[in-house]
Amino acid sequence: MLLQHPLMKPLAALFALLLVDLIFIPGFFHLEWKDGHLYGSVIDIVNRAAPLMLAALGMTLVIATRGIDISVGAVVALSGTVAAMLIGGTMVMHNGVPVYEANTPMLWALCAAMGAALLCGAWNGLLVSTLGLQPIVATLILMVAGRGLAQLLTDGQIVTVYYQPFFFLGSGYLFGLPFSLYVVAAVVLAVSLLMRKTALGLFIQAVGINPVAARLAGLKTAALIFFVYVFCSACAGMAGLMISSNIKSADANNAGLLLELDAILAVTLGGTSLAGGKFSLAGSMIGALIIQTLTYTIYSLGVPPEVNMVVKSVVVFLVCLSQSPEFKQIWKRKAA
Amino acid sequence: MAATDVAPVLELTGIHKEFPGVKALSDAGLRLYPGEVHTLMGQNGAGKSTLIKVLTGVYTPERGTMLLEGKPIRPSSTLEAQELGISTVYQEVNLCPNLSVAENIFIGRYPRKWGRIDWKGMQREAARMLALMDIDIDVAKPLSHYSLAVQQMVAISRALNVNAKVLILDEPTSSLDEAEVQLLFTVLRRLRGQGIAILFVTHFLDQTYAISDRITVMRNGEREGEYLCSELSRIALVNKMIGAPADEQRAAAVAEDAALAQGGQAQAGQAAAQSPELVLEARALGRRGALLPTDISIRKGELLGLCGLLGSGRTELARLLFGADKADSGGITAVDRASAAPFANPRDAIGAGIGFCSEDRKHEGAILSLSVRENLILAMQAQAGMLRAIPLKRQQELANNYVKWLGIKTASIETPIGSLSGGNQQKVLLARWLATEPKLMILDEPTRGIDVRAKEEIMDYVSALCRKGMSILFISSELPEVLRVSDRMIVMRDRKACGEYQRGELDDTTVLHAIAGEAA
Amino acid sequence: QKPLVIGFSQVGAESEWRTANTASVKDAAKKAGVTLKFADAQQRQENQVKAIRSFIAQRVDIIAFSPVVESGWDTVLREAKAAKIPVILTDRSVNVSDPTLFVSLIGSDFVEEGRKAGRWLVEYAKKSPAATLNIVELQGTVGSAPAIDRKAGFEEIIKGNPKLKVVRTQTGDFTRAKGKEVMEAFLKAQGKSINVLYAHNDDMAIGAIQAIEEAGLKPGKDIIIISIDGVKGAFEAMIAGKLNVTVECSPLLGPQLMEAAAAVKAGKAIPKRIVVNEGVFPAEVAAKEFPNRKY
Amino acid sequence: MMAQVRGFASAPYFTSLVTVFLLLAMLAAGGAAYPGFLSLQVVFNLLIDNAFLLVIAIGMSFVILSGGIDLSVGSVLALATMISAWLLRSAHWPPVAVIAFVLVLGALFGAAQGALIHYFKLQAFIVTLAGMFLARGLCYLISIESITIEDPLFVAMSQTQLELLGGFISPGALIALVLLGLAIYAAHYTAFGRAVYAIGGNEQSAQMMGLAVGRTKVLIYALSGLCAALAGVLFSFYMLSGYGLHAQGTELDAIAAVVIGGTLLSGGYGYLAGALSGVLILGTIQTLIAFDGTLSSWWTKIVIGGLLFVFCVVQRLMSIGAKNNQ
Ligand SMILES: Nc1ncnc2c1ncn2[C@@H]1O[C@H](COP(=O)(O)OP(=O)(O)OP(=O)(O)O)[C@@H](O)[C@H]1O
Ligand SMILES: Nc1ncnc2c1ncn2[C@@H]1O[C@H](COP(=O)(O)OP(=O)(O)OP(=O)(O)O)[C@@H](O)[C@H]1O
Ligand SMILES: [Mg+2]
Ligand SMILES: [Mg+2]
Repeated sequence: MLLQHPLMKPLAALFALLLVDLIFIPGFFHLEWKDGHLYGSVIDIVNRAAPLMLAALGMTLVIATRGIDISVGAVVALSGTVAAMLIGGTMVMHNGVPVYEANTPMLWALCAAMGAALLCGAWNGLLVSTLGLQPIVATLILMVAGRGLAQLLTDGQIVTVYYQPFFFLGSGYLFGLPFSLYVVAAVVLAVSLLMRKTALGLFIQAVGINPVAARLAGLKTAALIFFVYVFCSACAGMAGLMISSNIKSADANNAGLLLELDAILAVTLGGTSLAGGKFSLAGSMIGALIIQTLTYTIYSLGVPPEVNMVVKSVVVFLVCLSQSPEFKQIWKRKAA
Repeated sequence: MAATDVAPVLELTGIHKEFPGVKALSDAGLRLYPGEVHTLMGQNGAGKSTLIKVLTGVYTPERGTMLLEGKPIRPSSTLEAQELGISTVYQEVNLCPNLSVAENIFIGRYPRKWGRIDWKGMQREAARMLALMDIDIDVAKPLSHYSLAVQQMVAISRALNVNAKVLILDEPTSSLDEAEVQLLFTVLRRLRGQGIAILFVTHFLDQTYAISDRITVMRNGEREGEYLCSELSRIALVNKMIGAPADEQRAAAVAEDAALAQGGQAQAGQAAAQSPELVLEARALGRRGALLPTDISIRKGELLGLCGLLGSGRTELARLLFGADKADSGGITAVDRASAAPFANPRDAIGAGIGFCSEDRKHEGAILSLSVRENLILAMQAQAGMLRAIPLKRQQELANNYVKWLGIKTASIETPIGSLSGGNQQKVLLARWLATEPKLMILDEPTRGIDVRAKEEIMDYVSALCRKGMSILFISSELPEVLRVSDRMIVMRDRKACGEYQRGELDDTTVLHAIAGEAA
Repeated sequence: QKPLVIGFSQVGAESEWRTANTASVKDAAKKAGVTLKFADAQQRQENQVKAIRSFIAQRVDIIAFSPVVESGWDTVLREAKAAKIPVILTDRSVNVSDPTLFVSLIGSDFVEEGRKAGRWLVEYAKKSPAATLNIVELQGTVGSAPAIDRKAGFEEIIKGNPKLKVVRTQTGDFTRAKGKEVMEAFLKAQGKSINVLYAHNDDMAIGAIQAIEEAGLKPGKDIIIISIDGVKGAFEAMIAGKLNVTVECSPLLGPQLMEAAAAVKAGKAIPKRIVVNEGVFPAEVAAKEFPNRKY
Repeated sequence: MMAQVRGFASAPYFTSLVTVFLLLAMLAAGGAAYPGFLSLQVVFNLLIDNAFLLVIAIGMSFVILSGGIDLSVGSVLALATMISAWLLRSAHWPPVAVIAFVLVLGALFGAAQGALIHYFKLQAFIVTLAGMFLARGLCYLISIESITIEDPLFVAMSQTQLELLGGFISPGALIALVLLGLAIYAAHYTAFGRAVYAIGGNEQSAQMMGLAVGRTKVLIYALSGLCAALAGVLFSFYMLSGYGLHAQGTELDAIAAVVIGGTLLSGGYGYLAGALSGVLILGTIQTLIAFDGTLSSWWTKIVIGGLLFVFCVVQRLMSIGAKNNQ
């Protein structure tokens, strides 16, 4: 019965990957206590996967309404840039000792960054829900222009942040675990609670599966669609903060580049259909972990860089095939 | 009439088909002779559609043999079945809404000219075929442009267009009205004369007796028996379908009611009909291209029937009243409502206590991959608002109650609605709106695809609600049904209301004349 | 007299280096009173070709561009030649069958940069007491010219030295985030055995420095770090003692480009290859050099 | 008269007409703003520079019309250039054989993706995304550097200028236009084309109506792969090189072109000719920016986004207006 659970397949794929790591990478699961926190490959993976998990979380809801948001990477760049610019500050040399100050109080800066992300979401949401543009073109606009805006703000330069407390978000530790993990957990928890305690999940699915019927049943379809895009951008905004905090700078040119593709991949690997409807938050989280584990495995195995992509694609094919019931049937028929 | 010494063209025996949690067919079977119309009957969920899908390669059975002209067949796709000479109209309209009407009829076997598709010829031919059914529409327009009934006719035309040995029609008449049905029967009789074996599914006893030579009754996935139509009384037939000989009287009543059109007038909300209080009044409600300005008012506790021919604008009126389409003229006043403007969207209408059960359950009703429970509580939840989730317990209770009351045949309330039989889906959607306890309920073809007995029960239930003070706007293509239950009736013709009749004045000839637009 | 019109097709804005390059060209044009038609190709060669075609249609006086890749320029440059518009390359060269298709190339030599990095390491190895130095390499974007050339130049120099061994190489896409991510994985996989990091650009090195610090090691001491470009961030890192050396790859080609353009327009002959002055900056000179850095 | 206008506005191809109208408006605006913009050669350059994109967009149109998506096209293009270059240089194959081989390979690649999508019920997005990684990865296996093509036929194709109305176009542009003609014919007058529309309208219904859905879907992706490979060949004519980093992000351009051309991403609605207007619009936006020549890299992006926005909104509003008027 348990084996029938839809999460089993992505989980199995993740475990298979981890098994490869266990066999081929000595000390992969080795964890040690260092500088007051856990240190090891597994920690790296979850820490690195955190932004992707956030992005995938938002993407899941968008996809559930039969939409898609390809502006995630641009929003990541924008929010990271806003935060870094407001906090950043220039390094002041004081008798050869560098002193760092935040330009704007960090809280304000974070709020401004999230505000920028929410605006992006509202923009996308408006185009899709009110104007009725196709989601892919609607978000394409921001995908192109958003990164341009971020570069405009920074003049194309990488904005380095010197203000220590900001680093906590992306590379700090709490009770020995990466702080980003707690952020993700909190958001996931909040969303699952929202799904459980309110009818949001039901409504989103209804809109995704049959928008006409949903409207006739009295759902505010436009408002729901607007909401999911705002939420997706908010998640992307948080991911952007995490990424820029982690590298202590904001790189408007490259931050979050192609993150949308990874996020969509994570959602689909987690078993959510791009045709909308039924979705699985946990599945998307596992999907994100699969992707990050795979990337990390490639680095750790010493795969030559020119082979990276082939390996990645072959694994994605295998994971997908292993999830296909049709494939299993053929397998069985062969065996019989 | 098929002669028994002729070998059957098609013979199915011992068919088993199981879905997760449901045994849809167990030891089902069927014999079809060339040149007969064979009706397949059974309650909702008896397995009729499943049998047809097994036969046409949509599903693969676990067990069983299928012989076509004595040779075993096992089609693995509808394409294969078609190539074997089996042409099918499925219960849910299976056409492509984006393609033109003509293409929907001809796709897969286009007329050609110099190797390329001959569009002109195709459209001419399509128009001709539809004209046979008295449908006069622009065949170049996309199918989605037309109402469900027209779509059903297109599907039928498509099936007729094939040179088939076996023609299967799964509830083709569920949204057709009397005149269309007669036209269809004329065509079927002609085909029967050409030696084609026709398998026909319906829930209407009248139609069964009007056309069939032979009847196979199914019950709970089994073949209950095969009978010559002439040798089986209506009562006996209903009995065999229900499978409860003890319930003799009930069966008799059902058969009676279904047969006698306007006969024993059910004791609908007569008392309430006199109530002066209006629940809703629409003035000069109209929409370009759909409905000419129309007045309509509904009183509390009244059951108002709406009848007319295909495309007379009934569905459009209902949609405008509900705010599903935007009216471009007129106004709506309702109790407890400040504004007199038409409803801007369904939400407004629902807020004013209106419910609307659409005729097109596949596209406008069912949310296919959600469960029966979720489908059932959706409108209620929408009304309650997103934040006030109905507790799961309460949802289950509600769902279980309605499943019981309406006799919905489902493995559990968590089954996706898409895997229910057509009639059972319809019941769930009805329940969706009943659960919101509206002041006014608009029912557009609510009994579409529902079996005789359930129809009876639903109509009783609806009447009871009326007596409790709910008003109902009832649209049905079955004139007898409307006549039987309505307190008042409005006849529509050419996209506007053209006559109103009180209960006393109702009789079918007057109404038929009104509908057809001839002086009585 | 009408001002000189130059059509300039830039690769994109993928890195700080590139932005500084763009800024230099724009500033120089303004100073020289040149009308600059600027087009950004967003890292795609076909966009550059399109831009060059539109420059031809606009009949600019001179076309300049930093090619995304070396090959594939024959056709469009022939069109430029047919329209009698001279072409100056900046930053990278092109492979064309007919060398007269462009007048001059102003720019750095990526292979040479790799060699410089290699030479510095060889010198360092001589002084180092360790028997072998394990090197990890952070490559640029797979297939990109700087990545290929910087790798080749570096390899060429260290090949003969038995003390130097590249134990891991992986792409970091020229970005901080990827540089950090890959370095994290290297540190876990190799443990403390890494002695040297060679990064194809400063951004990746800066990302890697963070990873090294987070692993509890001292960048610049426990692991020697060599990188290329010489952007401001690299100098800051060197001042802080976290980076050992950066090989300069100057983006400030603007003034030289304007000079060359003016000369070409005036009909003067200019050299086919104009080399940009570039240095190697070890950590020791960083503090002194820092105030001079423009980007 | 009014009724005629209304009938016109409610025609199914109205959105496509709006697109064409807006394209003309954009060209006119460019002509007014920048001298030399409205020359014939600029328009021809649009075709020459975007021939490969048009070819990809044609394949993509079929995929999108069937309700699918193909993200692998850009990479398949790159792979095609790479294989061509390598076969010509290292294996010394005759150029015609190289082209035939590459086309077959592209079709097979697409067909394999289609088979995975249909027979294993995998999502097109993931399959083709993995296909995108795979094809690009295979390029690097051949070589990470770009390989120059010196084959005389390729060079000739690259440098031939076909005189036309006082300007010139390239053989590649001509091939793309011919292909467009064939594709319009296929979409409109062949059973395959109509099956594509049917599948996009409702795949399940198409299956129930007895169409060979599986075969058609495999063919659609094969066609898309073939178009991508052909685009690769045109690209090698254009660039005379094979390179693993060629045409990055082209899949998105192609999708955008198709969608802007009036085709619904959800499938079933749209016209092949829309691919041309979509491609021309993207090209015109780029040309406008190149002619302006004052935009920095980021303003370029912002302006592209802004023009896309204005374009999509106007297109949308005009369509809505037309619907309300009918
Ligand atoms: N795809 C499916 N998955 C699961 N169960 C199914 C599926 N299709 C049908 N069933 C079940 O099989 C049984 C028979 O359904 P079927 O559609 O054949 O009934 P029917 O006789 O056609 O009823 P109706 O008169 O309502 O159309 C029902 O209980 C239904 O729930
Ligand atoms: N027989 C027909 N001839 C021409 N057009 C028709 C016919 N039947 C329906 N239509 C078209 O279908 C559209 C929808 O009609 P509508 O659904 O409002 O009517 P209805 O009375 O509810 O009919 P139905 O019984 O089909 O539900 C009409 O606008 C009309 O264009
Ligand atoms: Mg049925
Ligand atoms: Mg109707």
